[in-house]
Amino acid sequence: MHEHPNDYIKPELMACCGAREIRDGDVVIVGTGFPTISASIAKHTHAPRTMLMQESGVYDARPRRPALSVGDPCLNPGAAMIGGLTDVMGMFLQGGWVNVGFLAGSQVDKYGNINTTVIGDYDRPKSRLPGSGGANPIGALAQRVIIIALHNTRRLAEKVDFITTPGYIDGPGTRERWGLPKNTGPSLIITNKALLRFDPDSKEACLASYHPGSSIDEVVASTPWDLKVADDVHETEPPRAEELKALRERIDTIGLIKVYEQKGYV
Amino acid sequence: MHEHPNDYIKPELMACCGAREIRDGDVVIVGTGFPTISASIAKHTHAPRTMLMQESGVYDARPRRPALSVGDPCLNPGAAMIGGLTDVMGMFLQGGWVNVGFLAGSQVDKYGNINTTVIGDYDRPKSRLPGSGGANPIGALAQRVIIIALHNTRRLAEKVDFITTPGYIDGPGTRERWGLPKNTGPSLIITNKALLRFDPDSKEACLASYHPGSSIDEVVASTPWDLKVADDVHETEPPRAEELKALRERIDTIGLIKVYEQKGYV
Amino acid sequence: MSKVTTMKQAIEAHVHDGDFVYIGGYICRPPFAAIHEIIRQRRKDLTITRSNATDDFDLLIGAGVVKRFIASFLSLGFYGLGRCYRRSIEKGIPHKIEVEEYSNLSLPMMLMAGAMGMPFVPVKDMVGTDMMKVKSFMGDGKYKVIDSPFDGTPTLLVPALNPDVGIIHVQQADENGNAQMWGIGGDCKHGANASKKVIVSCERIVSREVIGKDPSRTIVPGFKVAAVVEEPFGAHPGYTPGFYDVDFPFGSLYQQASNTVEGFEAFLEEWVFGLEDRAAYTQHYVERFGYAAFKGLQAGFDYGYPVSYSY
Amino acid sequence: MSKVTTMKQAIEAHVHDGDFVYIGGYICRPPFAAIHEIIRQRRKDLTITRSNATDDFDLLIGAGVVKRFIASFLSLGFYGLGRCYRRSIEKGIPHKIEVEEYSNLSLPMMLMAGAMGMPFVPVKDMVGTDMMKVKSFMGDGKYKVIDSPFDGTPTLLVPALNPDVGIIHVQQADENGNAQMWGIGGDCKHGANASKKVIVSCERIVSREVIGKDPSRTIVPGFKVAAVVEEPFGAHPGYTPGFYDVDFPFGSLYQQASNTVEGFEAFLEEWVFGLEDRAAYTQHYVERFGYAAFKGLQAGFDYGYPVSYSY
Repeated sequence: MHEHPNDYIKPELMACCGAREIRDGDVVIVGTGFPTISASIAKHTHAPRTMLMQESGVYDARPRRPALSVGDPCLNPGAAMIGGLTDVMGMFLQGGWVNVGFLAGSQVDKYGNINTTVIGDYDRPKSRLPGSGGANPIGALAQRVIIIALHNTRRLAEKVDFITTPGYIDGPGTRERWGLPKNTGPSLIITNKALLRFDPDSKEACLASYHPGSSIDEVVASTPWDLKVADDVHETEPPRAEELKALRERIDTIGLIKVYEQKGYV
Repeated sequence: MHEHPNDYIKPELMACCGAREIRDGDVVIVGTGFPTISASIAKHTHAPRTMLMQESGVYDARPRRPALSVGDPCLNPGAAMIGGLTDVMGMFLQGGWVNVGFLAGSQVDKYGNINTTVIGDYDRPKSRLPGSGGANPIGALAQRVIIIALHNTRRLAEKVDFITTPGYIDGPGTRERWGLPKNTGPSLIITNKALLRFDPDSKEACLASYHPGSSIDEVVASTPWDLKVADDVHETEPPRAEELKALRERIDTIGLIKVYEQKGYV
Repeated sequence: MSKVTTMKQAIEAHVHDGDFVYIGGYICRPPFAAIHEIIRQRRKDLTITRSNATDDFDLLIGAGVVKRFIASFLSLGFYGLGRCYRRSIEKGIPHKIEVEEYSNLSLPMMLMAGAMGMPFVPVKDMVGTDMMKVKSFMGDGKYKVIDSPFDGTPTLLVPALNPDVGIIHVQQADENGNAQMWGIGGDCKHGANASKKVIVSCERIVSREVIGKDPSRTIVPGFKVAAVVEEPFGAHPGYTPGFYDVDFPFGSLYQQASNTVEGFEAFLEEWVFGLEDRAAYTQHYVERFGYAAFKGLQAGFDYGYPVSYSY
Repeated sequence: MSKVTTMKQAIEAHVHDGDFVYIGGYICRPPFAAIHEIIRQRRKDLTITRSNATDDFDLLIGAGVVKRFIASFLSLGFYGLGRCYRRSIEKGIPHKIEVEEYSNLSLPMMLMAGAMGMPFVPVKDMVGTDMMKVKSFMGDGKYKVIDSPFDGTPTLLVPALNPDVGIIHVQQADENGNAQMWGIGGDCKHGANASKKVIVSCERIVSREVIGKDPSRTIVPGFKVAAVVEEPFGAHPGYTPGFYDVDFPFGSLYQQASNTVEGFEAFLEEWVFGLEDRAAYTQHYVERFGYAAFKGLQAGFDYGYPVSYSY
């Protein structure tokens, strides 16, 4: 079976959890950092035909250094296709071709809705955030959305201050009512403590597994809604040797992922 | 003043008449043959900043031989921009940037409507023609449309069998009622006998000038509707020496324009 | 994983009776090798589309593989009206096809809408003309006129098109189907991307590294492509910029042949059924017209400048 | 007729107080020379737009030239939130700008609609979220929801945008404004073509003959262009593919400076008001950071292949 080395950091575990969600041949829309690392692990392990694209218009880039934005210069040389926003966001995403999208946000709620617009009241904000960018359309149109979040009662919320990006919105049936494409929506929240999956009936994020070092009780206590626990809840599988090897030796040779520790993903 | 040599053929006169409609700086959408020759005369004489484009996606081509279609290979090398149909027909024409369009058709009626779809009944046609191609949008959206037609009672009509391309449709107010852009529509019909201009009130094509060798009576007799004659009707100015020189020595060095004589433009 | 295959296999696997097929090109890069193979495999009941159609669509109609045509235009251009198209509609030979009429603005916009996941698209042409009055197999779905909810202006909406398969011929592609094109584009990029899958025919298969040297030239990404076929001379008698010229004498030959049913059948026999693939076609061309004629079509060398995407 | 001019003259002639301005680029090819000149000329009440905004838009907002922002996103990316953007909205410093919120799908589609003469365009995002609930200066014109006349599905329509002027930075253009670009495009092509006139800033002016060697690279035709300005290093601290890299240390410098109002004002004084044009800016860059730093930004040579359009 798989070998599981012990010398990993939490962001590495999280990246491997994301990678395992990807199926061979998936078309994945990624931002910089975590999503790229996660999708690339899949490409270098069980899903070699994974294809990555960035919203800025790049498909199948071959960066020689880690990209620090979706417009990074290193995404240009060697890519298979470079167009513009209407190519990737229009032709590929709205066209229905994107299997997986990765998103993060300042707040994430139990229905997988994401806030990247404003903390506090929209008109008199405590903090003005960047806005949607590509997040809303990715949340609306990608078949499976993987959300990265810090697990605490500030970043997770019963209800976000502002729904920038749709998860299941108000719960069952809401996406359908708004005419969002069938079989789309968030599939997983990866936090630094656990994996939360969405109940097919209630559309609420439920505890699927807790990471090594955490526990069901700790996760429930850190979640600001009445977190349901899956019947088959278990400990998250730690990074596999081959996943870590791909991550460290082929994808992120400069240890960019350690930035996430500084951001609190511990 | 202008010198007017006598050794011209009718299609040359017609091409010069078209050229004189073009103002310096006009963006002109052309098909092959006559329109290109006509617009190019303008570019080589009074309107050097005339810019030509073809519906296939080509802007400011520099063909080294006469193009025989809007997709001709000779339109590629040296053009200033090559895109696709949505660039020229969408961004430039529908975007409102085209000043002049040239059109021809199997039938043209008194309101400048053009038929390139079918002779006879649509469902049981005597003759199935090519269809709209770029004609309908050019007729709908170019600011000034110049129509080329054979002057006889078969090619001119009180009412075309099928309106493929809108002139003034049913007369005054119809274009406006359909929401076609303001200040668009046919401005001139150039035939082998005369120039017909559209009355600003009735929107009917009226006799503006008769070509040398023709007469008011001949033109009226060859026109299948009750042709109104302009107050200032006069003989058409023959080709100027510099127009003929540009046509023969710079634009159409192989005498392609003579084809129009074989087509009846005599 | 390579998608490289033969045209025979590509058409067998991906073009089925009754399919809705987008076929790119207009004199520039028509995928004639694929078109001949569709006829050779005697597909039937196809719905075909593209803006500006010419000898290639006339051939498909004459060969009887077409049931429906979403059209903006069909003629032989310099050589006059499409003979097979006329015979089909005027005389029902080999059968009467159904035609849905659009224009060279509306139809490319409908393919663009299909490519971009838009359900419909507003256009400013067609209104007020008899183009509005004739509706064929698309019925009330041909278009809708609404009052714009923004300013009340009557606005024509035309529906998105999403063909079952798109077929294009380009200068180069890699084995995954990343397809690169330059020169007159027609509605190729949108037509291919609107399709549920794409067959890429190309003058030459290049490495992924060559594609990556100039990614802004790519018009279709590999993930949309089902099959890649290297078919040099694959657009003849049309042309491919940088590779070969349009074949005017062959256009005349087709005009003459298609003037009569017998002539057209003989043409099909000689140039389609009698030849197993594009290599045999090219050999037949050289034998029939001589190497000098073949050589005369080859493009001159007039190369531009390389660019760098480096940082 | 040459349209080549200086940035000073181009902005004086073509960007007016109260104008609606499209500004292209996103790290890749932001027209910073033009942006600095707009600030230097103390324009006011501008409405600005583009999908994905970063330090360039933050700078314009902090400098007080902006009244309204048709937005999808603004942050300093790697360097966190836009400081000036936050101060404007949270504290009204220098004044509170009005923001109309869209996404990186809707906004580029609205520019595409503007470029293509479409009055509006259907999009599939935004629905169901608070993006629908916040409306600013566009009011009820921000969007409309209709039942599709084709199938009754609720469909979101967003309006076309047609800025008064579009400003882009590209690799090369000729003196008439035919502008060629490669690499990440963002919404540049549609944004520029949606605008009533275009200012083209470029790394190098080339001859019409060079443009004609590769016409498929052209994104804006000369007839739309009002002014052409050769501005080498004109996108710094952003990058231009094939010319120079993004300047990460400078991004950090801007982050630090813009942390406070005083720091931001000092930055403006040093890098905008204190320098008369991009040549002076570049000289100041070399003097301040050293030639080695400047040289370190210059792009490597990694040229691709030329192609031929011949026949």
